[in-house]
Amino acid sequence: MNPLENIESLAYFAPEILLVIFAAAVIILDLLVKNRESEKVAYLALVGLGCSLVAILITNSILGTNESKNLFFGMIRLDGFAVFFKVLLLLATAATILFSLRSEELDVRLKGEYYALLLAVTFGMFLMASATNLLMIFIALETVSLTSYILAGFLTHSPRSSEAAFKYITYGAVASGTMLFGLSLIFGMAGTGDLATIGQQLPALLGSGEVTALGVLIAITFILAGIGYKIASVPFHMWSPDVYEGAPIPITAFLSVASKAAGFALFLRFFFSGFGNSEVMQSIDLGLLLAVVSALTMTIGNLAALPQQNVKRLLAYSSIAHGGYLLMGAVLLTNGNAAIVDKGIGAIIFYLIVYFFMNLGAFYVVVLIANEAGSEMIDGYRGLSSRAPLVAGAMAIFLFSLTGIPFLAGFFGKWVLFAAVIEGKLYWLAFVGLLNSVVSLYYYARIVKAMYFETAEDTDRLSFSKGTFALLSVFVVPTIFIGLLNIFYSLSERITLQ
Amino acid sequence: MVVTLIGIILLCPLAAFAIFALFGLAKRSFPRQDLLSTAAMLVALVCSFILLREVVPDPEPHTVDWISIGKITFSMGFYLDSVTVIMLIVVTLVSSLVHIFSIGYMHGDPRYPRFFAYLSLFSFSMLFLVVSDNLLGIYIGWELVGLCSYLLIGFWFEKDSAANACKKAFLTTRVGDIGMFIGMMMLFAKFKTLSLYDGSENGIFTLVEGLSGTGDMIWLSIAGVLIFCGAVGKSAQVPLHTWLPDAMEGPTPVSALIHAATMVAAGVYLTARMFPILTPGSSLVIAYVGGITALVAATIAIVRFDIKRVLAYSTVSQLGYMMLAIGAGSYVAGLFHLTTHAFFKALLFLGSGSVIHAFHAMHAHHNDEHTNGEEHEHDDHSLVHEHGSEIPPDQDMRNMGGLRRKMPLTFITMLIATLSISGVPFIFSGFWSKDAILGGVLGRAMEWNSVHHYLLFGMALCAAGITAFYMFRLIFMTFFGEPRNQEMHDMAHESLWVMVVPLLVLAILSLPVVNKLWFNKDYIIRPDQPHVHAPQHAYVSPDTKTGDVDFGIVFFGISEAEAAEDEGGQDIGHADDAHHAAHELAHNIAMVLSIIVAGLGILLSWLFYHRRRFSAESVATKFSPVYNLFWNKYYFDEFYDGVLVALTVWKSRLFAKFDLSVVDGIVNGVATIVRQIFAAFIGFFDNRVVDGIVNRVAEVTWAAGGRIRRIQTGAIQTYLFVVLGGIVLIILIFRAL
Amino acid sequence: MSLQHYLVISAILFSLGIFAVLTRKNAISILMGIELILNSCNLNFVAFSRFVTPSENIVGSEVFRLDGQIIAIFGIVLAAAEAAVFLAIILAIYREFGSIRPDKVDTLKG
Amino acid sequence: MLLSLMIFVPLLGMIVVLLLPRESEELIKRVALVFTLIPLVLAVYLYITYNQPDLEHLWKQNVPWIETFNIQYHVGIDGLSAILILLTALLGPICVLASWRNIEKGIKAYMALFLLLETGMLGFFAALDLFLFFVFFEMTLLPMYFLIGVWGGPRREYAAIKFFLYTLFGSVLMLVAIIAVYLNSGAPGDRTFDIPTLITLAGTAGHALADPVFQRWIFAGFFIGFAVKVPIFPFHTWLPDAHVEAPTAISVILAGVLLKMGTYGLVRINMDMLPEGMAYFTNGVGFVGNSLALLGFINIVYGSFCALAQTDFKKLVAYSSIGHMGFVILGLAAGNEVGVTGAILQMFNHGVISAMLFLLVGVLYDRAHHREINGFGGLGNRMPIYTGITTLAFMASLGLPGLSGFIGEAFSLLGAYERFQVLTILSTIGIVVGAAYFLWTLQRVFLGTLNPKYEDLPEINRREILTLVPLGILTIVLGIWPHFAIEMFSESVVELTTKIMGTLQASL
Repeated sequence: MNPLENIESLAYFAPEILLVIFAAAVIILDLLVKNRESEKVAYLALVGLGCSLVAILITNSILGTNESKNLFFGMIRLDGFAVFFKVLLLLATAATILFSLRSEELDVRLKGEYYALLLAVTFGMFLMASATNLLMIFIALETVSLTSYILAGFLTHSPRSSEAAFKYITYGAVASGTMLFGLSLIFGMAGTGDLATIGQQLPALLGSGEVTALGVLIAITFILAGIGYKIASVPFHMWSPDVYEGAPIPITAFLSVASKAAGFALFLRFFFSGFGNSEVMQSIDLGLLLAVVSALTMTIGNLAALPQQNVKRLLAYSSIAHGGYLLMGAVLLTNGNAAIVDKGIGAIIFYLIVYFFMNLGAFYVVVLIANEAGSEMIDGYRGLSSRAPLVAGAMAIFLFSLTGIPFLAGFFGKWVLFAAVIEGKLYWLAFVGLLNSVVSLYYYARIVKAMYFETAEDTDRLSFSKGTFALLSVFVVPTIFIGLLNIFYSLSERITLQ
Repeated sequence: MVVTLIGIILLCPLAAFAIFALFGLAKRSFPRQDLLSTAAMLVALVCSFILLREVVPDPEPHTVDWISIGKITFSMGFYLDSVTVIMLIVVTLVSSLVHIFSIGYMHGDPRYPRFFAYLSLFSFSMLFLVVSDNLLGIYIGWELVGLCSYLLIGFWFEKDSAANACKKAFLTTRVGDIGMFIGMMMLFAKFKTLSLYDGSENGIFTLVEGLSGTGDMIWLSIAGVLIFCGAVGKSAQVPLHTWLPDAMEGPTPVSALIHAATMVAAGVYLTARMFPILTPGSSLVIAYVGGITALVAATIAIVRFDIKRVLAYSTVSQLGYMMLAIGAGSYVAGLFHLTTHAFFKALLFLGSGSVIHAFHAMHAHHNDEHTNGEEHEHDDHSLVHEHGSEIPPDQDMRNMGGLRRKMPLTFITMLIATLSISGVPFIFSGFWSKDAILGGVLGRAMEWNSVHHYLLFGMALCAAGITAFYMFRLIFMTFFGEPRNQEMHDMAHESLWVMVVPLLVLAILSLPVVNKLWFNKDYIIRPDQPHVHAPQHAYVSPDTKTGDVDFGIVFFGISEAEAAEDEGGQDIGHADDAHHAAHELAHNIAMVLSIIVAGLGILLSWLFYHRRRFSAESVATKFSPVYNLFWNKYYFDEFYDGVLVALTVWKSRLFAKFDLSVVDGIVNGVATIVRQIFAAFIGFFDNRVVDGIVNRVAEVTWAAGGRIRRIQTGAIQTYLFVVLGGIVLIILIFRAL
Repeated sequence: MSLQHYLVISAILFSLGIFAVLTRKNAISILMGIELILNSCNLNFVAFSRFVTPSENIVGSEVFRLDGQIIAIFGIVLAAAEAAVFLAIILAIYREFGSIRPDKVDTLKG
Repeated sequence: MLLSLMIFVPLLGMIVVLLLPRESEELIKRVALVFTLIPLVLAVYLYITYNQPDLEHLWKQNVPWIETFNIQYHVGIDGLSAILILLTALLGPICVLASWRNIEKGIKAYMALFLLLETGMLGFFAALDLFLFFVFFEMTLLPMYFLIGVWGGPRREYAAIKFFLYTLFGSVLMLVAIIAVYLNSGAPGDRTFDIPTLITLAGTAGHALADPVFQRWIFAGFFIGFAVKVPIFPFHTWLPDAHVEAPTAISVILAGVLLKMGTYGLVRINMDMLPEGMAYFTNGVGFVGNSLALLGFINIVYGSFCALAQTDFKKLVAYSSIGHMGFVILGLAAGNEVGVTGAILQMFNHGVISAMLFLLVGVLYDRAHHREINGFGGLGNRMPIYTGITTLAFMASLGLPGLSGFIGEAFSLLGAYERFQVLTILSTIGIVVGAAYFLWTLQRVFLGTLNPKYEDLPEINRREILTLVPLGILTIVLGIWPHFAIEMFSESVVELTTKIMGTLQASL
């Protein structure tokens, strides 16, 4: 399938274009409306997301199943994989906007560009999910990063927020710089930026000895620094606890779900189309490398989460750990057997669906408690079961789902992952993962304990609006039922990378 | 017909108990529980007598499949032969009499109805045990009577002594029962069934004949002995006899019914039932246990002052006799003594009961009687029971004396019983049964000319003498001489008729003529012992069954020779003269000797305790070591409490500690290793010590978390350093690979 | 000059950048370090584009493809954008912490 | 169909309870009672009809659930599961009644969780799909965690999390085993979780599942998972804590049903699906060959002695149930008809008896507010009915013939003796010690002089009697005529044991 040229591509690029247009529209509207009514801005942003969603579905239907188009001379590719991630990211953004509407810590005056930035970052993530060229990869990554820096530091007059932004950008800049260096090396080896071409040429070059395995290793490790920092994998995870803690909670939620998801999209596509050829992976034992990284990521994430007192920070570490679980699936990409590779991708995608609901749900509860009880600390959750039974119940469900207790979605997500990993004969990795999920119970249970087994200092009931519960149920219901329905499994089965 | 009758016999007492239980749940009690239970027993008694004529020589068991899994079937059923009927009658008879006696004796007790309910439950269990045709059924009844004995010994549970005694009784017998159960397991493993008689040719008794070879014999002997262990426990044989004297803490009627006449005799009954599977080996063990018990218990009895304890030890010793008899192959003699003993011992107990009751006027009633302060101090509720608690005054023979004028009827009846147990010739049943045993043992001794049996005979003889001595000591101290405690004496009075009538009935039953009912010629057929043969050196033909007296002699004056003829005829056919000669001789000698020792015993105790020709005290001091040995009951209790019980408690404590320290300790060890692993790649150590698995592992992982936190310094440049360090590390490591 | 020379230079630049980022006690110099890193990458791209990327033959004349150069240009643009954002954030930091020493900014930790 | 109804009626009840206002406590209790009574009624109907071929369709259901992994919602019953379902359904309403008065706070949440728990238990016993099996197995965890953690005693948090972590740890290993079984059950296309299918596959020679070595590993995985639940030494230390802290009704469920889930799993999976593995661990050859029986023996003796040393009434009962579960393990290890029958009977009977015991402890605790055995004394005079029932329960528990407790123990031992003479004979120590600690407790609590502190301790009331009587009757009836229970599962047992024995013969 030869790549389309620019004009042809535009049709398929409609979702992204719409996002950009609405981003601009949001800014303009923000200038027009008065501060009081600045909700309108948010709703406009939501409308934009809606339009974009529609566009995505249309393009998808045009595309047809298991088809794919290379747009803009092969700069980006539109396929089922990309579509899935776009939808997921879109929903994540929508959720973030809704959170932000309910979050009290966000400054009212600045809403306009805030939503514009959200749309922009979504745009960048769309590109991340579909980039197939080194240049586009870099651009996408930077777009996302730059906007996220600003969002993370969005709370003016909040030292924590500024510090978060500062650390984030310093860390991000270095990481992406390193990555760019790695990209340049790859570019040098293959003489082209097109991933597919690189994938074809590298083996030959390795064979002919023009390129040494060490060179490839160095390049990949550098690139890993960039991608690893996006998905917060050890040893590139250290920014995330601080940033998550400092950033406004909706942004934390957004980063922990959307930017992680986008990172994985990029990760999978890059390694699969770039180094999909197993010879290259064998030459540098990429499988083992990823396996070790994943094992360390989940272990360290879980262990560091144990003593946390700040729920945001605890969830930050927990999301590091979950990144580790997801990496287990990524390890399977290095497996020679195509069936298992597909299983790996399917597992990651299914887990992301589950993770989307349970993690966002948990963060939403954090938002609510921060608003009502005014605390992000575990102590602030004491006796919540009596003060806000429904919210507490929802939180308990999210947390146990994150632990992976059966009949909650999290269990099925883990189930799919571990089944795939064991089928890939990575028993030790599966075992490490399982032990980790036992450990993770311990810190999730601490929150549950605070909510249910301990009593609050002030026992007045917290009141929430109907809308709050509606939004909450949007996350609770899937967290209970996703695993019990077949469609999501078959969906995740269908999505593959060519 | 048979089934219906047995059904009635079993259900009546059970119903009596059930009614009590149901009313109890409804928080009230049936108006006249005493009459209800008594009536139930009387009905059962009548039925038993009707059953007497239902007995057929070689009956079929009436069974139903109780449990059936695949090929294996456990059946439950009744087996009605002469022995069963005899036991039925003995049990129902004594039980009914005790019921009646209790109406008077227990009158005014706050838990009066419950007492009768328990008696009914006991009677049911005992009867069930007797009629069962299979080991499982016997075991069930076996344990149930144990339970009832537990409940009844502890009837006045406010007394710590009673509370301890009942627990002791249950546990001690349970130890024996375990042996019995293991024996059952062995039999089951071998035969795949537990029913003894089975029409379809696969009951244990039919199967056991199939066994052959020494290996089988050893195995069978072990099984036999193990089953006998149950009997040792229940029938209070050495070394498990210690619970029976303590059991006297229970109300006296209970002692009469359970701990003299019926339950303790169940052991003998069991051994008799298992007669066919006994081998020479197991028989000898049984005989020795019986002999030793007879002697030891008798000697202990000499020095007791508590009237009930004297009787208790005499019971133990008499049970020893019965065991001895069965061990020595004198099947019929054993059962004969069982029945006679049941009556006269029950009589003795009830008599003593009436004496005790007579003294009660001056005491407040039982249950608040012994619960005074100083007993409260040592109710430390330890598993180690304190025993030999000081004798309650109304049971102390040293407070009695000269009662024969006060309570003539009691005196007469008890005298009859005493004469009977002491084996005073010809008009008392005890004499005949005891003589039968002695003759049987001596007979086998002479026939097999085995040293063992001569020795056993010796023991039995001594025991007989001693029995006569201490029984008359009891009589003299209680009824003769001058009252030692005047006020108590003045209070004493003849008992109510409800209490006296049973005494009279039992007294009549202690006369031999009554026992003629069933101990006439070959009413009881001694079952075949396929594996017991006279040893080679014996001078009689190997396959001859031996060892029984024929009660034709006793009741119908048939000459010895004829008796021998009959007995021979009872055999497989050829009787030979040597064999007869042995038996004539044995019986003559045994009879003469037993009369002599009995006479001696009585004479001595007359000299000691009536004429006061010698003083017991001086003798006691002269032979103080022996005396102490007797007085301390050969230190059995001390041994058990000091060693066994203490050991158990200690072990349990140990285990509990183990649970806390070691098991968790192991896990802690694991935890330490886990910690090492974390430390290895995190680079720190955690030295805190915590116990408990979960919080330990938690601590460890937790600490690991803490370590990781330390890396998270908050300084951005550290983070960047980690990033680049990570990159370099990865490259270096995977370069090497 | 051969490819190696360029690569060596860019490697030196990169290392200097890393060094600056790790050691400087001033946010601005960290920013400069980052710029060094990015520029080393740009240099790489251009060099590779010149030496490695195969030239195409269009109507007889040899034409060089400019993939690398284009990437470099985008790199410069993004670097500029990054610098802008970075400086803005440094301002915020200075406002909140009264200092731009990176090691002073460590309230979030553990 | 009816089976599914039975399983999910409590869940429905939970929803109903959640919809009720929290103030109307009486209503909530009644609703909960009703929704626990429905399964009981169905269970009774099941008992009547379970072996009528024309009604079998009522008691099984098989609909596809997650096709991607070929997971089915497959429930059905055989004798074994039927009897345990019966037990669960019976204990349900009893526990609701037992919680009637002594749950002070949050009765609504309590009942809701309890109903969820019941669904989990019923589903577990009915599940015939390995995945479903596991899901239900874990489903009982959450409610239990909250029930102990929220309504428990002083150290409830510790006990709850300990229980949770232990079971989770066990189930993690089980999960690995399950996945392994699934992956080896066939080519990627036709892999299955269907237990009956898997059993047949494991039986067909040459199939991957039939491979002895594979089966050994899988056996180990499942075994540890279940061993934590049973609990088998040394995984037992969570049990005393959980029991001591849990409220009465929850202790009842814990001892009555949850422990049985472990042993049920052993029979359903380890024995039925993995006969090779079973043979390997019970063939009596060497240490490994005796390991299962050895564990049973250790449980019996160890549990009994620990119980002997306790002074906390509830802890004593808890340890006693460790001992009694030992008989189950021993009987299962025997693998012959008598042994397995004994084991299964013991499961059911221990369920009933321990339930009684914990209810009784609860009755006493509600009155005296402590459980220190030595702190009582002479209660026999004060509360005769209570004493009577307690004596009955104790006697049943110490294996007095004529009461149901005896038959299970006796048969387990009878069966085990054929295979493991020495261990069985040693195990009989447990019987004596069992008698010892129960009688000693009886003496310390009920006999002797009445402790003046409890002069006016109220006698057990009608509601409490109502909870105890059915169990008491069951104890007596099954003691007299165990056939009522045995006839349900004898066929299954014969089938199972013939398989096991055959495998043993082959392996030796």
